[in-house]
Amino acid sequence: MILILFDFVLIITLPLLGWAVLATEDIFKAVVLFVSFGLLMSLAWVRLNAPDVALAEAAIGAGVTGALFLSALNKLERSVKHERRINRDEEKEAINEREI
Amino acid sequence: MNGGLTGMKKRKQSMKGKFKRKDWQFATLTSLLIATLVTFLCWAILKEPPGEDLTAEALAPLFVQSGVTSPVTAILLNFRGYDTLLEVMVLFLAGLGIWSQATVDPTNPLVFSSPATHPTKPNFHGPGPELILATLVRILIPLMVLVAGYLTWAGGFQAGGAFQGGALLGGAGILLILAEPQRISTIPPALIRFGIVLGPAIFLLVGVSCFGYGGNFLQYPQPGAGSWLLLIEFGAAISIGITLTTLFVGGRPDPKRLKGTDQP
Amino acid sequence: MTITTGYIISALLLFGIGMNGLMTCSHQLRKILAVNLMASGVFLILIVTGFGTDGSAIDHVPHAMVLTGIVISVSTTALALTLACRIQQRLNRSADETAEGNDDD
Amino acid sequence: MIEPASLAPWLIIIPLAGGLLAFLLPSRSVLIGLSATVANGLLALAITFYSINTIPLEYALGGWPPPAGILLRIDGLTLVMLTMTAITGLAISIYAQGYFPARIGSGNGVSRHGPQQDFFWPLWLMLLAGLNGLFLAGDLFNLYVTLEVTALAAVALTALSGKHTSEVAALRYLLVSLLGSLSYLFGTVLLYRACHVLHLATLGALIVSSPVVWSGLALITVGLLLKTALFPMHFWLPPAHVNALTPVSAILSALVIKASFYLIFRFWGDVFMRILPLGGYSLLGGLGAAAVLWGGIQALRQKRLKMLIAYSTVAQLGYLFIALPIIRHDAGPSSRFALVYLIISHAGAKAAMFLAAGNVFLHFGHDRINELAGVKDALPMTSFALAVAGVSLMGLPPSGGFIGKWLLLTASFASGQWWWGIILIAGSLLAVAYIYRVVRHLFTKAPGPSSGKRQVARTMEASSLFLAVLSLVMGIFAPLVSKLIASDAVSLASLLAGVVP
Repeated sequence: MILILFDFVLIITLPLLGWAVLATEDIFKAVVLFVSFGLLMSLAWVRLNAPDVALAEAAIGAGVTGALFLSALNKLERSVKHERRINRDEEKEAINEREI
Repeated sequence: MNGGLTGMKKRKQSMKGKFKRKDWQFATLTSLLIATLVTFLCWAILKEPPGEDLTAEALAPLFVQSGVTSPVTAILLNFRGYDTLLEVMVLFLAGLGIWSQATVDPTNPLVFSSPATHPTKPNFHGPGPELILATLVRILIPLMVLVAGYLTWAGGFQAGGAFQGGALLGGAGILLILAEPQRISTIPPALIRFGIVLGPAIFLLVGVSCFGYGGNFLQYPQPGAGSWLLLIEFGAAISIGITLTTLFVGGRPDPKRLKGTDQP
Repeated sequence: MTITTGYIISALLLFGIGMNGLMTCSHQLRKILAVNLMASGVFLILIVTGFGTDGSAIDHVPHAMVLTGIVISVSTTALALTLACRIQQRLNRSADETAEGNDDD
Repeated sequence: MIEPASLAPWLIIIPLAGGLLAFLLPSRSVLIGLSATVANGLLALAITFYSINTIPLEYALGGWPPPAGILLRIDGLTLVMLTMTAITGLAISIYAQGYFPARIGSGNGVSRHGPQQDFFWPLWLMLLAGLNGLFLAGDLFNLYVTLEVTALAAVALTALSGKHTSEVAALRYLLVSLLGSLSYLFGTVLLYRACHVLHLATLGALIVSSPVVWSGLALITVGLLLKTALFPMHFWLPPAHVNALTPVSAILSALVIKASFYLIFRFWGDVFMRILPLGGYSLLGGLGAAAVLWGGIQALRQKRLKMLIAYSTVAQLGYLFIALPIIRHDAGPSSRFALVYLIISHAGAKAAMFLAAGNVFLHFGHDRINELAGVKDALPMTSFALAVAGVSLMGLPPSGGFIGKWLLLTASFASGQWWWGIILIAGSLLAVAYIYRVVRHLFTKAPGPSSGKRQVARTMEASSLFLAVLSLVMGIFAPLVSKLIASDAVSLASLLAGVVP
């Protein structure tokens, strides 16, 4: 019963977190949310009888990918001389080539 | 000179009106379309139960011959080892691609090397956090390497394997770089190149040496397939760890700032 | 059965959210995040497919496929991030020095 | 006697090993790259030669037959694509061998050309491995992995020039490509959910129509269309192809685009033909027709030679899609043969054009079409190559393009689909117009003394001329290609009858 409740929470939270990742104003927060999304995802893998995938997701999907994003964010910030504005979507003049 | 500029103008012209960001109409239309797609897919998938699982049944008797007891590792490295070989190559390719794009200052690998107009400050400055990080790293890294080794080895019979172990190694590498960014300047680039290539090369060599035993490509000789798999896994784990760390650094060491270079 | 259905809906939502973000977000980093979300959605459906409804016959092929997919996904993410950083760096630098030697094609 | 199937894995092993080695030993990368492409070329020819009478062939990797393992599959189409890639790739490699030293030697204090050469070779070899793997793959998921190998290598190559424009184009290319491959993967997942099989031939025989299967096929197709840059999804192609280094432009336009089209052809013209709806074929043909017209008109409006060539690629891709509905309604193999001919002759002609345009750029420092006067005197072989490749693109006899278009035209009228024929003719007229724009300036006298600044190596001119002439005289290979394609038709018939192989 508890497990089913747990599944239920996961099912609801995963898309919500995914939505939050894309909707948060601050990109730094978005990356942090993405890492927690990865960790929740690995819980879902455990629930779906895929321990191998869970380990890989926690280590690669959440850990390394999160680190990659943070490192990129660090470089982006640095390249605008320690201004944090770049993190927000509003100041998008900074990244002007933005067609897909 | 002119050519490049004209090309840029042209491209902007050709893009005009198609993907303007602030255009909320575009955004609404996209969202509506995607919502329709998702709803349709939802209906289609839930309408019928998944098909009969022929693969799993056919696979079941083969696991004994795979040399490992973990079914996922058996599929990953033996049955579908070719996929995994190419996957290791994709990771190698990512490292290769990043090295071809960007250079980083080896004395401070967390920033791209730029013309030395404004020197960049070290990354994690201030004595407080650095000291804590250094202490943490001293305890954590040996532990992580140990666990990575165990995970890689354990892949043969339980959850784990080269990718999980390699990712942990990569995490250890990232921590090391965060704690002591200067450290990377002491590693010769040739050694990094060797580390990146090692795992894919071992995988490829093992695959080729199977011809010597009269098998097909990647057909490990039958008794003792497990040890071949272990060799591949350890090679792959080491290279995955090094490559992930390189991906984190995000570029090749800038030769201009490197003493005693071996590469242009 | 119901739980499987739930995970499938969740996965589809993730795929849709990611695709929407890829199309409409302006920040490159967010586009890359969106691609990762899409990939998670696809992986989730794949794993659910291998998850026997009665819990007995579990197909491990999807697990291997998802492991492959995760590694490919981190590789592409890394390359995309490097490109995005390079582009940004170039934009900032070209604000300082107006022209850089655009010597040929 | 060599077992021909046992040669197949070497087509993947050699470029992979070459790529690893070229990365490990940057100072030897040129030598490694050239030897690997030569070996790959010889191997492709050997496989074609040995297996021409025994196709289709299969090779079980790891010795595991499906459903456990992965098969490499060789049939006539595979052989044609492999040989095309090997020969075009070899010519481009010889070009690149001269190209990078020419740029390094031009030395205007820019230090980036050296690393460019060192990274070009490993990336190109990995791309070659991806392409070979893709053509050989007989497994739905393995195709996804090879698609990603190809895409990552292609994106890194696009960004290699280090210019801002090419980096922007490369990132967009990567994002579009990721959207495409994730869509493909999603489709694969849905098909796997329905059939639990990844082996393509088995899947083709087992599959039955249902909403899941339909969605899966639609997702796979849309993903591949994005990667193939079919109109209106072509927006990423011109900037990526134009801003890349010359050998890279040639590789992208001649080979990489063909890889994803090959998959569409594989699925729509072969594996899933049995259950795909007629309307889908008409839709693809219609988009192809739009691409032919739109690409042709855009090409007419360009001021730069490379831009014109890139839009010509958009247009020429349209022909390939027009061929799909004709093939669907044509009983005989002649329309398939026509499509294959269009693919290979476009590869030769387009690579030749990009290489020639690169020569012009290298020599004059620009590629403005209106100022091409005098190229004939400075670079006679290059201008000849441009003209010859243009003839093939227009579809004048005796070029490969002519054979393809002519057979397609006859098949379209024979099967009562005359409207596709009209588009073919209209597209050819547009091609005549835009090629004439180039050739007219090319062969006029220079107004003043030559303004060329750099020497172009003889091998660079020769390799572009070689490809152009090859696409012109492709008619001599007609018996060989038709034999290969005809043997495919036999196995296709059994697939359509629903026989599990």
